Amino acid sequence: MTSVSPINTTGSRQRQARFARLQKWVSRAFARDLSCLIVPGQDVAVAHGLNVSATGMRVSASPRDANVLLIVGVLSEKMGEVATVLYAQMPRPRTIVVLGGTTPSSLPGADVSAGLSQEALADAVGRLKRALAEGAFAVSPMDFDASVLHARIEYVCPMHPEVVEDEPGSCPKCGMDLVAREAGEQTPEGGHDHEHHHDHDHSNEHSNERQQEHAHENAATEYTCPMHPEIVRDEPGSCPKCGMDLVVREDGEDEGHAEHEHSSHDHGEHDHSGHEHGGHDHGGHDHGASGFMSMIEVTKDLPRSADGLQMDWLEVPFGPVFPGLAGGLKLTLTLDGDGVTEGQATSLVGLTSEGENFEASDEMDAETFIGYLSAAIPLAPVSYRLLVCLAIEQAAGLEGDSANAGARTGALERERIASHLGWLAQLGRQLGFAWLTQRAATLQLQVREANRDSLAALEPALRTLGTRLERTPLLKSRLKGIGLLPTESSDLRGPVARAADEGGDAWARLRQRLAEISASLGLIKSGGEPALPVLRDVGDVSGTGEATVDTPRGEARLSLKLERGHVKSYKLDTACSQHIGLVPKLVEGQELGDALLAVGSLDLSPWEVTS
Amino acid sequence: MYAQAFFVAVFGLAAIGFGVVVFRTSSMMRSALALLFSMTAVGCLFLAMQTEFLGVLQIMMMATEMSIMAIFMVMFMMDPGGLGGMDMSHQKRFSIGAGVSAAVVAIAVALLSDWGPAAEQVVDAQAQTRALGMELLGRSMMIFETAGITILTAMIAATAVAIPVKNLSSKDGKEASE
Amino acid sequence: MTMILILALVTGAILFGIGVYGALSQTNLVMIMMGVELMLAGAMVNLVAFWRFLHPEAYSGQMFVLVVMTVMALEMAVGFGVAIARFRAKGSVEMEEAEDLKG
Amino acid sequence: MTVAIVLLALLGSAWLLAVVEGWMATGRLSPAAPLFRGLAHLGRESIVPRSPDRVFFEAAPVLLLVVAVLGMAVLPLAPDLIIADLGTGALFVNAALAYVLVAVIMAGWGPDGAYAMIGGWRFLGQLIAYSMLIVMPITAVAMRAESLVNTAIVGSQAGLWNIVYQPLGFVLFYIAAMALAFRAPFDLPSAEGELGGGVDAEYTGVRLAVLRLARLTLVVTLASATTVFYLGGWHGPLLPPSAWSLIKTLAVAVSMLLVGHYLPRIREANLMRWCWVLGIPLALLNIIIVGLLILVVP
Repeated sequence: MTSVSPINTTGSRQRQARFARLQKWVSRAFARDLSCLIVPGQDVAVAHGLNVSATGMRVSASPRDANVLLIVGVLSEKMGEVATVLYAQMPRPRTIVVLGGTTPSSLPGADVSAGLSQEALADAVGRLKRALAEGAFAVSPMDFDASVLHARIEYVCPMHPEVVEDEPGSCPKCGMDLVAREAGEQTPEGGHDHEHHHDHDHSNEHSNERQQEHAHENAATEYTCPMHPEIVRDEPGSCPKCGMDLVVREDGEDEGHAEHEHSSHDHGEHDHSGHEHGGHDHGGHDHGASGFMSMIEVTKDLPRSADGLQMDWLEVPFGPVFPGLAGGLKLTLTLDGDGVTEGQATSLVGLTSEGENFEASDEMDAETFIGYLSAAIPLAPVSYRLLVCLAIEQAAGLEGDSANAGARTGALERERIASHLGWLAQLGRQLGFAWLTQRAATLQLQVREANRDSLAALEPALRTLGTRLERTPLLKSRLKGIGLLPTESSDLRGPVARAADEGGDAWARLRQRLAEISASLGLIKSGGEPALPVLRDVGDVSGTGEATVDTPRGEARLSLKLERGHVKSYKLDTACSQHIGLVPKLVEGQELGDALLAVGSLDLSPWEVTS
Repeated sequence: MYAQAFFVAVFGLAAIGFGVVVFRTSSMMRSALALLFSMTAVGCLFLAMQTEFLGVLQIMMMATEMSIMAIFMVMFMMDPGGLGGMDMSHQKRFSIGAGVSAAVVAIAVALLSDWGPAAEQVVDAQAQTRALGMELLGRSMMIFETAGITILTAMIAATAVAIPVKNLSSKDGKEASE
Repeated sequence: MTMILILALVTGAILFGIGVYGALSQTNLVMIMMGVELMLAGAMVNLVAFWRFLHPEAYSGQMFVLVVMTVMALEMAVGFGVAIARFRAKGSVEMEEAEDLKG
Repeated sequence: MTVAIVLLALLGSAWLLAVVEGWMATGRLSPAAPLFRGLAHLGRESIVPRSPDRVFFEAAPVLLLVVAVLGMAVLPLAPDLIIADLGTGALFVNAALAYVLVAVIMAGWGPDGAYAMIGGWRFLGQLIAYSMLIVMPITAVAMRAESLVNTAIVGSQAGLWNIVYQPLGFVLFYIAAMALAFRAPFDLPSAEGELGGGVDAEYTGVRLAVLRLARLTLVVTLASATTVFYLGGWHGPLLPPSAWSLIKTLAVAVSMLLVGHYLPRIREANLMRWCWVLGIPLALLNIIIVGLLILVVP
């Protein structure tokens, strides 16, 4: 299983020749034309205070258009696999830049790694450019191969679906060559599921074709009449009853028409390479691929789509690295055409809601725990830092102190503004509303570390953004009535809950968040200078504490058990883990665009989804 | 003269070739688009025969028409990708016989009958278009208007048939009438 | 010139033949419509050829072609309308399964 | 000669649009960037996806480019600067642009990917919405010129540009043109936030370079058509005719990009509803008004 298909090798061989000719220029071009795919996501990068486009890199929506894989922070194991898949989808020469983390084991080592700050990023990009300009990265395919990619291929016998091997070979029953197919489901999907591993593709197609030729010989065992199933012959001919040509019958024909229809409608693996006329039977990838199939049979089990037509389904993963969704959030939608029949969202970066495992380790003292939790939630670190501080202080029996209450509120509200701006940028990304994305991201970067005075200076800009959005044509008609949630549904929190009263659709949520931005500005004015919440000295106390903080996405509750200043166990309950349950209701029966918008309007942060 | 003969022959062959592909491939997309290109070739044939307006019109109309044909193929075939390679035809011999005989008869008529002297020249495209317009809104206005009304009726009828009773928002009718 | 006329007529005849084959042999309503379209195309080629080489002064020839084009669009519209209706009702547009339409 | 000039103008405009695009994305004006980007694309590996319909996958970008160039071929830059001044030029522009749909559907089906396929079919729905609004305004334009010849159409605007004579038609055509070029806010088939690039998503390397060039060229062609039909083509004081054509074309093209920058993507259902419930009646009204004007005003 080489890392590049024959076609691509020849292709890149020509290109190598061209490369040798204008090496200098092409290398310079590579250096000048950097476009990066950010893992886990753009929102995370901005939340870390990174302004990627300022370094002269374009931010790419798909791995196809990217040549730099920019890994921000530490990746969970699942995200590591996703990153590998995405890397495999990027055209060569491709590079890896890791900021403030380690390269996932399944990837080749990082070409440039640096700290998690704007300066470090700029410096890293500079080094990368120099390396590229020197032509360090030839187009020649480097053998990159990862278990993640292999895990997706299994080998089945076309005639005996029950025969499934891990290695290519021949079927023990009929001796036919086994056909490669995607194992699919149990493996995590990247942003672009449909061809995870062009790396294996060609070998894959080859085996298909080989199998087809075999199919011509062996598979054509029985012939039957489309109209009169009782007619079964060993050789082709015409039906004695109706004179129609007999057609090949294949074993296991009548199993799972639904899947067959499914795999054929998303035209799973039609390769017409060479043979045009459908004389041969494929067997390989779908059941009942031959003979006459009653369309009524095929369609009768299919669900009716919105307009009452039985359409076949196509399960498409969106995310976890998808421009329209928060990084780390994976939305799996079952589509018929452009309509969503069902879907659910899962988080690949969520943290565990209950930590009991600290008994063994004594490292988990209060400060470490604060660091652990706020690091685990990059989109709203301050809120959770504050949450832990409050919980621990309560466990320690300290009174809420008025001294730095103002500072803490200030910090919380500042983060709320930044977070809502981040959501606006995300909305812009989803709606292809470039201006909003740029504006909101810029403001978010300014707000993140701003102090009271600079926030006051930013206030007009923020208010104009709000009013301008209210007046933007098409925006209201796009958002009105999208993602409607019943007002009385109990598990709503935060902005979503507060928006439920005035309409409870995406438009209401937008206005609610805009309102909260200005409200927070007011609070900061009246409150104290924003400062990162610091834990007051609690000593080696023991006890249990519980606290609630209204994070930007809704109340989060934390209860923890403290022993001699060490956190023994905690229980976390966040808004997002409630909201993510709403997704199936929200997307069902919607158009694709509306469904994505509805999910986006919830502002789900996969990091806060607890399992 | 010879150039014209050449182009007529080339586009004629193209039209026939794509026409054959329509029923030879097992991928619905391919047969739909093959039909499209066959129609386009017919349009070019018109152009080669100095019938500019009709040619361009044909080329224009068929693009949309056949693309819509394509989506309906994908909707209504069990195996749009053609990976099953299933045989979607019946009564082959009879059909082939009918097709061949029809073609042969027509060709025989074309070859055997005496067409008399053929016109050497036609007026240029602009004059043609003008004259055609005059014709349409002059002598054969009635026919033309009837055609217009008919297709409007067909649009409405098709939409009415197509949309389900429960929700009237289906666009299928419109697609069909494009 | 007559040679070109005959060339065009032969092309039209062959297209018509292919259309007849398609319309008769296909089991799927949409494919049958494709056959019909090809037949109409053949007819149009003949009409244009006749207009061009026999009566370039009579524009009713071109007008006739326009009418045929209209008929094509019409056939599409009605055909798809029926197809959708059948698909919704029976879940199939296969002629093999259209017993209720058989005489 | 003419061919060379027109093609050069086309390439130049496409390059300028690419620069503007880059400026909107990054905020920096870097004239060299598009060139480097193109060169880098040539250098990169051009991936063939899993099990593509190879014919369509390869043909789609090329067809899109060819179609855009063909459309440009019948549009005059100056009275004598036109590749082919067809007797049915205005109709031919339609015919050529109709194949944009075919190319996009090919690009959607070819690579065997869910996102691309959805994008391709989405564009068909989009066509159902906009196509009428391309044809009907052009009809009104041809009515005034009493000809389908593009040079004659420009000539008919010597006194009064069509944008003044039939503003309604201009607005409709401008919107429909943007929908046809599937630029934001009508970029449903290639939506990044919804389909991760849609029909563009599977193309890499050389093929991607061709696709990008084709899409920019398409915008130029449509802008040029708008100029010819509504902005009086080459008419204008002082400067030579071709200069005026270019200036107007580029202005329209850039305006198309800018509008997209400041608007959110339109909702598919809304587009369909507005085009059929509002657009087509307006287009008919436009035709009636123009007809009356022609009859009443000597």
